[in-house]
Amino acid sequence: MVRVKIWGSLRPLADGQSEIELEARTFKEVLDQLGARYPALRPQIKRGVSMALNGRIYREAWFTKIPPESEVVLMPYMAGG
Amino acid sequence: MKTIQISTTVNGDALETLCAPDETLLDVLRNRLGLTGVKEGCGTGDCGACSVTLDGRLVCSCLVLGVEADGAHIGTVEGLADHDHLHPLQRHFIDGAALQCGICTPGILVAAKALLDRNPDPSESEIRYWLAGNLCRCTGYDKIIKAVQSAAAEMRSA
Amino acid sequence: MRYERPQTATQAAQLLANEPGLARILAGGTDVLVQMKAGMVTPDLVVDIKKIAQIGNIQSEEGGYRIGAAVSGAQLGEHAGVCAQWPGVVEAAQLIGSTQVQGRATMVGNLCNGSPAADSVPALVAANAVARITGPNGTRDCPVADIPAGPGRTTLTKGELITSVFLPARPQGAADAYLRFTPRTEMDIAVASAAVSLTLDAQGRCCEARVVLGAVAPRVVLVAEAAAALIGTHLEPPALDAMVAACRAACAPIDDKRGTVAFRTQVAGVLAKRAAVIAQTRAGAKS
Amino acid sequence: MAFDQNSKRIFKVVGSRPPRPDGVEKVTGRALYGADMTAPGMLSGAILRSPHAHARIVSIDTSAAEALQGVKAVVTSADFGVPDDEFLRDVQDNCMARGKVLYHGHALGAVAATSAAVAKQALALIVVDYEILPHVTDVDAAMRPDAPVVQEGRSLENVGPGLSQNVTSYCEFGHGDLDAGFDQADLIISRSFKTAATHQGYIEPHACLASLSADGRGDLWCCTQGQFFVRTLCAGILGIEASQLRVTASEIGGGFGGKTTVFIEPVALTLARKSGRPVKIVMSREEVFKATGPTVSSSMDIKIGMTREGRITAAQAQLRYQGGAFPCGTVEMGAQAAFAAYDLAAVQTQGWNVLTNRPKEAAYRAPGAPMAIYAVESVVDELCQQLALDPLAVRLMNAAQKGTLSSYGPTFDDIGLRATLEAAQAHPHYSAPLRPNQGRGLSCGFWFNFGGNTCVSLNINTDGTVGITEGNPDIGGSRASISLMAAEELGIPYDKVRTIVADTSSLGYNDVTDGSRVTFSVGLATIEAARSAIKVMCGRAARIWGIEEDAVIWEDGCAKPAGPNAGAFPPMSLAEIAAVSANTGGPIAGHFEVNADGAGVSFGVHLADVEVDPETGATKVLRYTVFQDAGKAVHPDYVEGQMQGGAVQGIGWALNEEYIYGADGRLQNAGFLDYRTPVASDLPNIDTVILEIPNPGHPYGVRGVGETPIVPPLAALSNAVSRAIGVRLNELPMSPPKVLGAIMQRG
Repeated sequence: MVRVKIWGSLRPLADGQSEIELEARTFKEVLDQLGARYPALRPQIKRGVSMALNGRIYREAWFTKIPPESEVVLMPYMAGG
Repeated sequence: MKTIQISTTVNGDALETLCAPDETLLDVLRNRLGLTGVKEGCGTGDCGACSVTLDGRLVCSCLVLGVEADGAHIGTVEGLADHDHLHPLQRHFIDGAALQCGICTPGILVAAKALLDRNPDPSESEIRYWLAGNLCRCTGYDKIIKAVQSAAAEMRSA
Repeated sequence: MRYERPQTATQAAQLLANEPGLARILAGGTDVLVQMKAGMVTPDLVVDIKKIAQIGNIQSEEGGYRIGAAVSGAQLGEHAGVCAQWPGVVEAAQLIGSTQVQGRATMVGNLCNGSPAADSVPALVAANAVARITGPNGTRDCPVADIPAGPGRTTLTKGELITSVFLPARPQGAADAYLRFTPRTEMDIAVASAAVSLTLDAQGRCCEARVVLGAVAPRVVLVAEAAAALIGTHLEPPALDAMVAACRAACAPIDDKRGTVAFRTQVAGVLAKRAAVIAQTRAGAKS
Repeated sequence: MAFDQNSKRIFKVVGSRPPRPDGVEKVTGRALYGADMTAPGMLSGAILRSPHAHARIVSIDTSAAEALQGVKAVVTSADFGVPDDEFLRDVQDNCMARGKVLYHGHALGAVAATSAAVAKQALALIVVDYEILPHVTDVDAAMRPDAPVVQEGRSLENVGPGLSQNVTSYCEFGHGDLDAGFDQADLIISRSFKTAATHQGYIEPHACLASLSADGRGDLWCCTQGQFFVRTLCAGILGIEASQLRVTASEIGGGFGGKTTVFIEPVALTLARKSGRPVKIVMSREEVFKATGPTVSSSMDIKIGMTREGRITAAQAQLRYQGGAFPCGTVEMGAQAAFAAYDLAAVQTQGWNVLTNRPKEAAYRAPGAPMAIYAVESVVDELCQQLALDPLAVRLMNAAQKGTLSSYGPTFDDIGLRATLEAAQAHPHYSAPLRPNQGRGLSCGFWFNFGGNTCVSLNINTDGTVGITEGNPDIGGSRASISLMAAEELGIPYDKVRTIVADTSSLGYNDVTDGSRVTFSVGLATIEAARSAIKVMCGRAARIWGIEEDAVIWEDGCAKPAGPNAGAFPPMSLAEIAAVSANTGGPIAGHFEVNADGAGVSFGVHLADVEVDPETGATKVLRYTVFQDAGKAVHPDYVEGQMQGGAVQGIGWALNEEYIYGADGRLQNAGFLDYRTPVASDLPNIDTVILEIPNPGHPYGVRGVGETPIVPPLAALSNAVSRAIGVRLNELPMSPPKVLGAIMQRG
């Protein structure tokens, strides 16, 4: 069981929740389950989301393993200059 | 537009070329004489990347017509090193990390040499004002100024 | 475009007079080449005047100096005599552009470009400089003050070219100064500028003055009231305040990307005051 | 890739300052940049640009241009397809307007001719019939429901009602109870801020040379921060396969984020395809300003509450960014970065991205962060002033650290902010005396830093030297840093390594040189590639010695038996192993491919002293010091160079740089004369203090350093000027008329 924190403007698309509990072992499972449970999140997931796992940002890596008790935070996909 | 033949001396070599009357010296050097070390950053005299010497005077080659080079002596970055022996300014720019992207470097080296030819011991402020016409966007100028100072010190002690 | 390099001023005047299309004079080229690059002008004829005899020289004349039209700012700054006699004119000329531009740009070009923000023009007007003009009908002299006609325009007629400007002799105790305001320290166009030329008598009292502003009106402004405020004083604070007020009253600037009316007016007064004090110090040192 | 836990290691070459490998080429003028390449039969390309801010293209008549002697091809949007992918379509439409021109300078046609002069002449012969439309260039004006609409139908589902269609997206971040937080405050300050759009200002204009033959094979030479991304975009726009387009990155004359996309490359390729000849396009400086990406301009509201002791109780930011005529995602980054330096119980940031009739924004060093952090740091400074608190002590009291729940969601791992603040506090600069009309400003800065897709190939040559092939253009000395890390790992001298930047056919995909990623990601991949080559070399030594492979270790550039039990063999150097590689199994190489994560966030602190002329409003920077955590400075000269260069770009942003639009929507200062980047005489030396708090995500502890330095100068300068003149300033740039106006209002 992981608790996934989502950012403020996604909350209305996820029944107003700021944290969502999921059974997910990888980043991809997080994305798949979020999209399945809250179809309104799919456009943003398609545009790009990154995952901060225990403070470290993973931009794309689907198979990043999520250990139990991890802090999982969704972030918009970002690029620098 | 009818081209004009000009005879000019570039870095000590006597050269002949044709150019259109409205062609700049910058374009003649780059496109007709293959001296692409002379860079174009603005074409309006505001960035100094195209700096060369014209009969010993530091100028922006984008603000000189090619035809004006007829009978003149031009100095470019390609003439700074003596074969494989780098000019002290060139060495100090490398050793002092005074270049990052390097696009402004040829113009700054030519300008700095023109300064040291006149004033072997310039103050920091004199270097900064002399080089004010040479824009650099990477370095914040700090290491450039220091490299000119250390090259000047070496040249004075030589 | 044709390129011509005449040997005499008369030939140059004839070339210019006879050209049916657009003709441009090339001395330093630091304005005309920029205009060509931007597509603002597409000349049919460019007349390079640098091969004309004496046009690249500085000559002593009647205690003053005659500055050839092709003398660059760098060359002017290397002339000890002019620097000593007309430091304000030299510092104005040397503010035109970068070191690279200094290697080419001329005061006469700066004048003929017709910009209200030209750096050397206020200093030349303050100096009472006189332009020598060659045209199809011969040679004439004209005060520099009467050359600008408005932004980008001069009073020169077709076929005329300025071959030199004359800086007159200076009495004891006379000096000038020029200041401009730019957002950067270099590589900028004056947002406002001021030139002051004055003469101090043996007691250090100002007995003669010319105060000139740039970039605050369509043409360079000679502010007689500002000069009057200085004459007869030691440039004490009330005199300077009166001069500043006169300067600001003479400003008729525009709002543009380089500055606002309010800013230009305010700063023109500040610059005039500072330039007057510098000129006074220089004059005092010389008397 | 984790930090090597044995990394109490003493580095032998990492941390030294050897000459860069491209130095001689660059000081002699031999280095080849975008505009320096030619090809036989090459044509000159030129682009027709809109004189209007917003207009419908009723018709374009190219017949006269086509008829001109020497013209070989004329193209308009009709010569391009319409990509299905929205992002790609936007990129293409920005390169060549379709239906409407959206900003002054927007491209709408192009010619290829036998000379630049003929091409220019031909442009003048293209006849365009425009229907001029109302335009909008200001962000606040563009958000109003009655604003002229730049593009229809581009708003995302997250934009609330009551706003113009120009608002393309909305975002919100934060945590905690704001109302409760503000209730605990002794002082709450709310302020509104504006910042102007600024340009990256690289000295090299965009340039490229394209060829595309009848069989569909193409070559493109261009100055770019990412040749692979250029290939993706151009192949997509041209409808050709990636394998058929080889893109070679020239030396690059600065980018700072502005060369992370394409402007002229698809146009040159299209002209090359149509003409059957190579086509070169070189932008003029005016074109660079008008039609490449500046950064966003912004309008922002900040509200922060603080206790008398200096503890921040709640913080709120509303950010409105205009990013030109196409949608962007820049405000998301600003909104996440705004309060990153602070440990806050209650924080909320909201952001809106807005379309205007301006060129599409492009990334510029820490995109989105500088303006947001400028506004936040200004309010924090004003709170300190009003509560008579030391601004550095207040930052330390509120500083984020390991374990802090960040304002954008995740909990921070090891970060160097506190150490950086402490270094600033201890530095003589912070306590140096100030005179009248002088002020000292302080600001924190932050950037996320990224890793990304990276490939490195490392070849052990038979003479004992090493070649490294990587795929990221070298902007600030990265070839030197990469060579240093390879030399370190292999245990050989730096000058035995040569690193080159490969074209797109020679290596797998590499992300653009952005996000401060190259020293981190390419360095990491280089270390791993070296380790895999070392494994091969140990294996070769094991075979030569006839012992087990795992009984061989690598130390000081040599294979050695792991211990006395492994046998007594003299060490074999890399050169010795390489010399016999043909006999022991063939060439030796290592390679590594990764989508790197773990770049680790970056913090910096800047101190600025200024003097303001009270009669003219002119600001002179007297002293400037940058403090930044580099994790591990691989080549300290180039770390300092990033810190100094970024700081000076930020100083320019703070004082004089801005895009100036007239009422007609036209850009008024498309040149270096009136777009005022700092010149050498405007500046003091920029002092630097590098801190090294290892990044847990890199074997050597490296952290990206390139972007953070542009963030703090905006507020550091604004706080310094505000303190010098005794009036708070809330708008950038702080050009002299604004500063003098504030002084005169103060009286």
